[in-house]
Amino acid sequence: MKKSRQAGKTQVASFEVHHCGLLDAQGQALADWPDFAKDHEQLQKMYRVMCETRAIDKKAVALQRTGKLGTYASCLGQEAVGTAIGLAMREEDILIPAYRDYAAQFLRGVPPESTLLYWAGDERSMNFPEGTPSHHDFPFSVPIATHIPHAIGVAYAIKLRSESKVVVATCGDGATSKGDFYEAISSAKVWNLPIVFVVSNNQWAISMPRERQTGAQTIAQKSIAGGLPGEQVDGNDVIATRYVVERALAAARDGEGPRLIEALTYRLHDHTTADDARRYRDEEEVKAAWSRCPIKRLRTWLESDNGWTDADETEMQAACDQKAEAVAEAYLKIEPEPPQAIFDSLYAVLPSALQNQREEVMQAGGTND
Amino acid sequence: MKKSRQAGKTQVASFEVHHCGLLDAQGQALADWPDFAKDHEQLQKMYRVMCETRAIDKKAVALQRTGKLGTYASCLGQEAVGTAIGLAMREEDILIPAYRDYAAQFLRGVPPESTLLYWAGDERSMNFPEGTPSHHDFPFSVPIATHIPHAIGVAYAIKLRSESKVVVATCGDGATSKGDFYEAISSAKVWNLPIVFVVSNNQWAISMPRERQTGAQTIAQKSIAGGLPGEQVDGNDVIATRYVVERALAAARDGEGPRLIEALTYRLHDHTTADDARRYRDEEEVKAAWSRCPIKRLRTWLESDNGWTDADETEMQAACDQKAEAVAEAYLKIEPEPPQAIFDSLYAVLPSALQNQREEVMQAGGTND
Amino acid sequence: MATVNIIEAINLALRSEMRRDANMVVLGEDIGRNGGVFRATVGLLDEFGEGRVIDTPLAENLISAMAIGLSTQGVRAVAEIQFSGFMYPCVDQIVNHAARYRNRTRGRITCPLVIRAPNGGGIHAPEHHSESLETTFAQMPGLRVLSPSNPARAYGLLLAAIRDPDPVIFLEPTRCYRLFKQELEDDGEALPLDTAFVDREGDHITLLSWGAMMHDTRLAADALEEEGIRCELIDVASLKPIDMDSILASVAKTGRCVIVQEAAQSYGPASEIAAGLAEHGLMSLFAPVVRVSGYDTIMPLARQERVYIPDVSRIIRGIRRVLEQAPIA
Amino acid sequence: MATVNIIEAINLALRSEMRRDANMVVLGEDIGRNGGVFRATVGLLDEFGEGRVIDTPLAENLISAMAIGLSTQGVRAVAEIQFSGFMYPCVDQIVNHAARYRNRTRGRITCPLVIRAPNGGGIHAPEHHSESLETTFAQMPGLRVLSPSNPARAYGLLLAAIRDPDPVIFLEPTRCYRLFKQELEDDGEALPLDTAFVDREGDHITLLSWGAMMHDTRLAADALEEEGIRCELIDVASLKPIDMDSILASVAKTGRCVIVQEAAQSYGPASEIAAGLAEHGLMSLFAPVVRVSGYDTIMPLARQERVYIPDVSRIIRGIRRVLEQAPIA
Ligand SMILES: Cc1ncc(C[n+]2csc(CCOP(=O)(O)OP(=O)(O)O)c2C)c(N)n1
Ligand SMILES: Cc1ncc(C[n+]2csc(CCOP(=O)(O)OP(=O)(O)O)c2C)c(N)n1
Ligand SMILES: [Mg+2]
Ligand SMILES: [Mg+2]
Repeated sequence: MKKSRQAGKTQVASFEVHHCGLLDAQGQALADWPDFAKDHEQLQKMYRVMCETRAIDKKAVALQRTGKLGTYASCLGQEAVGTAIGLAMREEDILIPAYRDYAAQFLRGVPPESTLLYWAGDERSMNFPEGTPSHHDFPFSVPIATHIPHAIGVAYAIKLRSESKVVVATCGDGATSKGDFYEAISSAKVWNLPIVFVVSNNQWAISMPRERQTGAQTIAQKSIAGGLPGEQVDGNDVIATRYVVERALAAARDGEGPRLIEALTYRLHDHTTADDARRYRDEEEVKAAWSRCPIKRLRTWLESDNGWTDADETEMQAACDQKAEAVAEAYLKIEPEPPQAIFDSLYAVLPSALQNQREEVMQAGGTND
Repeated sequence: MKKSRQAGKTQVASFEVHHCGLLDAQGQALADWPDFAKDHEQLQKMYRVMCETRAIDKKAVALQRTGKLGTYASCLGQEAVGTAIGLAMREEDILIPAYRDYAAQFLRGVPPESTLLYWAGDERSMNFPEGTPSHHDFPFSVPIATHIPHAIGVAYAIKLRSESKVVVATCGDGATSKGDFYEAISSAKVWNLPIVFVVSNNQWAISMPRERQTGAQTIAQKSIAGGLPGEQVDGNDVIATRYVVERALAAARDGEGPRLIEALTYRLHDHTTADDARRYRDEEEVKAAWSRCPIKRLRTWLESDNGWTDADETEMQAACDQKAEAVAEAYLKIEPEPPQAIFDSLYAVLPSALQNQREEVMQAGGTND
Repeated sequence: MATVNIIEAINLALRSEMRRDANMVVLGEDIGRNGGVFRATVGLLDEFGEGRVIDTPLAENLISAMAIGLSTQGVRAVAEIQFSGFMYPCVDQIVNHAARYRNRTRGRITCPLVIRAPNGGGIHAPEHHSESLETTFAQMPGLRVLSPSNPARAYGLLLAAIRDPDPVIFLEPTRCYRLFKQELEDDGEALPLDTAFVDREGDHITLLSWGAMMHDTRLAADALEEEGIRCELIDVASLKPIDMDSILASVAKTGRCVIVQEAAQSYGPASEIAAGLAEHGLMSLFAPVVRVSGYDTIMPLARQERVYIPDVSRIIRGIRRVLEQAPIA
Repeated sequence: MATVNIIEAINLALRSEMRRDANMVVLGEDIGRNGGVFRATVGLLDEFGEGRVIDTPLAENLISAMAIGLSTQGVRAVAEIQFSGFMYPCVDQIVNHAARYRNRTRGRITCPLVIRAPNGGGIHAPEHHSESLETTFAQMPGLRVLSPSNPARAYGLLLAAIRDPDPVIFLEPTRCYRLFKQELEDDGEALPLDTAFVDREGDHITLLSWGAMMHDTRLAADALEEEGIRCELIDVASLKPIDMDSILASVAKTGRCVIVQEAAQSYGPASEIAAGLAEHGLMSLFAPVVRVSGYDTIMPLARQERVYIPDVSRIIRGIRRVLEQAPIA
């Protein structure tokens, strides 16, 4: 404890928050890269996942605009975070995602057509397929931040059973204002739980800019409230993001406990298809943000260092578009669920008190639209 | 932004937490004292307030033990924090207290017999008298931490009206685990509100020791989550506590915004009269804590530096006991409230739908016990 | 005289009261620059400024607690919760504080606040955007709960709620926000609280509803009129307290009653009203009371929401059940 | 065969199930070293260790969310909330998550958890320690809500709740925790869920209650027996779902019904039951249903709590109201 000259003043604690970036917006490398990033295969895979996610995202918006999908939340510009998480996690790890982490969910085995089915309004979309890691993942939660403290219970169960799994719980910058987020941060270290909290700070919570969301200079420093390590990363830099997430996962697996990662990114799209960001957001800001797009910078790198040609690009983009088309077709082919299904997963066994109501629905035949 | 050698790592923020102490447990002065503490009158007043509070507290416990009072929460050992707050605040300031801040409430004008009446179970006890600062203060809230975010609204109203009042909102260490506390901390700086948050860290939340309550090394550092200044103070040192609270009040009044103060103290009594701390707390720890008692150390100082004699002490203690007796008598004389009172402050005007129920109570004459 | 829909009526009420009462503020998520996700607060920021039109951080518990703190200082706080499904984090603050401060301080501290939210489904919104929160708040003494069914009542009841010295939960019929328009005089006139409104007189059967379901209930009444069945159509409007006197008077006249609600059947306002009839109106009932309601299931996602929400045919079926047991002479 | 009170019965149920099921944990505030403020978990820490007996930080929202997380992993999480008045911060998690995960994932993710809390007043406890939370949770599809009235039911229903694959809210009658004892076989036998229990047969009038009020209702029944009035006394026990079939069968027999609850009258289980009678049992009623309940006020502090809580004389007055309107032949 360092005694200061001032009246009875002693320093009892000090903290630092660091930022990590490995590939800048111009596609230039900063400092040394981790091994995975020195592997061309890996780089191209990360690139392809981001591009495919963007193609599917674009398709989803198109389907909504043409009345074939309900309100949809786009991940445009935020593909790197989900991609990094999806590639960093092990199969047995458990993802408790936010709604812009599609890339991570796809990598974990959620069929993209299920994601469309969700936004169409069908609960079956959250019954992720057996035989994939997503089968033991959580669907995202619409009530903001409420899923974050679930990670405490899930990670506690892992610890209780001495398993070597890690929980990754993600949310947005706005979510970090809610008690649910804070209560999880405050308690995670009490049991030194294997949790990696990842915040996608996309600078906006619908119309609320990050600066007015909280008095904290960084979101990363909120970890200090719970005694966790917290760090910032360039969330549009898929290499740096994957690097810090992998490091945090390894630490958690080694019993070092929870960490908080603030991934700095930007929401290039309206909040959802029901929103019009021009009401509250400066077009100039969005233009500027496009120059930091996670896909563009990696392509620049691939071209300069990786021999990535225009032909490669055209071919891959075509493949992505085909994939998006196929996803849309698969989605549009899905048969409606029978109306009585609203009773059939309510309880393990429907209480007899509810049988009459189910009967009524069967007779009415429902009115699926 | 200091660039480090490590891969793409930049420091983006750093924080320090300091502790302030001016009178140690042995009654020795540390460093220079603020003017108020150089004034014998002031020192003796602080001493008297603490002693009187302790005498009333002792009486309350006695009344409960003899069946004349309901469950009671003692402030034994924590008298310094309430005393410091009560003396530091201006009349027009607004106190949103926790339930061990009796000293502050008494100094603000809450009649001690009302405090007893509260624990006896009578709502009239929270109708603090007109003509005293307490009349615009809040009663304490039993649901832990839920009162803290009220400070945001109260302080916002002050700011909206450009008044120069400050809100003091207090709670315990356990309360700082709750979302209510964090949401207030997270947002107070957004509007740079005039609020001083004071946490009485008495090391226990019923049977939960501070170390297992949160992963944070200090409670003060939780302020960092909202970008507020946070500091620790020896909460058993009435001089240092008053000093830091006065400084924080002045800063808030000058438009510098909110602060968090963690006052380190110790709960010498059971959690309440319904609790038996021996079940979970080591007697040795309590003995050791007695040596840091806020009253003892100030008496030592008064004797050594202030010419305080045994005669002075005996006289003052007698006065405190008399006061406690008088408070008890006043409390025991209070007439019961008529039963229909349970309807009469429910709404500004009782909805006609409830008139029959009130009638029924009038006829039954109630069963006050 | 303007012709407005419900969302416009709410906007007018907020504006006119903010003009009248400099002590009134609005707060919530995205209500300022963005004008609210349903545009209820559009224009208020420009007219009244950031001080009185408060964009809050993303925390409903905080919003309700902040409204409480503001109201205790005599500021009329009108908070918007973006959708009623996001009101659950406010329950602790509203029940344990807003509803209680007056009572526990014997009148010293009061909470003249309003918490508004779009309520109910039917607009193909995402998960958690179509809930019915009536009972969550109506069960709590110390609160008032209102649910308007048309522009005039949205305007008049919101003004009454804002001016009322006690906390009011104001549940707005989401799917009717823009469904139809009404002539409205923006005269700052409030409607009475604690009162049901008889929208149509009739002596054969009493139909009770509120909020969005009033629309479908009226359509059902229209259909039956053609068969010569004279329905007394009542907008309950106030769910806490419920105007049982008006309801009992109507049932005393008709001897038949159907209650229509979107909320799940169990523990809803329909049950509270039916219980009031069983205790205070039993002898005037010719036939069992019928509750036409949402099912006791979780509000389904968009594709099945119409299975859950009572439609005109379900309401008519319910009415026929009553008429079969007590045919009209 | 041991003779135990309710709190001991709960402790026995928790212990026997933790012995039987290594996958079960208990969590909450002060439940470990301290054994719970009412001693419900005393001895569990020593027998099962810190891993399975979890003292949590002071945050009810966290406790419920943690129980949800645990239960999704197949851990049987039994959480204690210190008093039901502190369950309000859990409402969001319980309603928006615990009650919904099975339905929204079509069975993939489930929440086999129990949240227990002492419920109701009458022990001169401090403010917020005497609330009645039945409706807060019973209104929510996807949940079960139980309230036992004696040691045997506390034991058997708690075991059933823990073993049930869906979330259960378990509201314990605080003032009866130590009021009386019963012979109990600690045999790990669960009682059936979703079922009311007929405690005494009678053909004159049906008396319905649950939790702590069962005790006073029984005393009222005893008093009336002496006048030759044969009461059918039913412990509703399950408030979500309510066993209306048993209730309707009883009322079909007696034609008279009084429902006794401590919760405020409006929107309580008594209203839900009365509504069920108005819709499905009207024709068997000789007289109006009477609800004897707490008043529609905030639960008063200790000195006035007995004004609020129905006592035997109020119950008897309610019964007489029915008998006056439908005298026994
Ligand atoms: C509890 C709750 N309140 C409000 C909303 C409405 N809403 C949906 S998204 C959103 C903003 C979320 O911002 P952030 O956490 O930054 O995530 P982002 O959308 O930017 O990815 C809001 C207010 C909600 N879904 N849940
Ligand atoms: C929301 C809520 N949960 C639980 C309780 C029961 N309870 C009363 S005091 C207390 C501990 C509070 O600890 P702390 O905040 O440190 O204050 P202290 O009692 O130590 O002064 C608890 C758990 C409560 N009153 N409110
Ligand atoms: Mg955001
Ligand atoms: Mg403490």
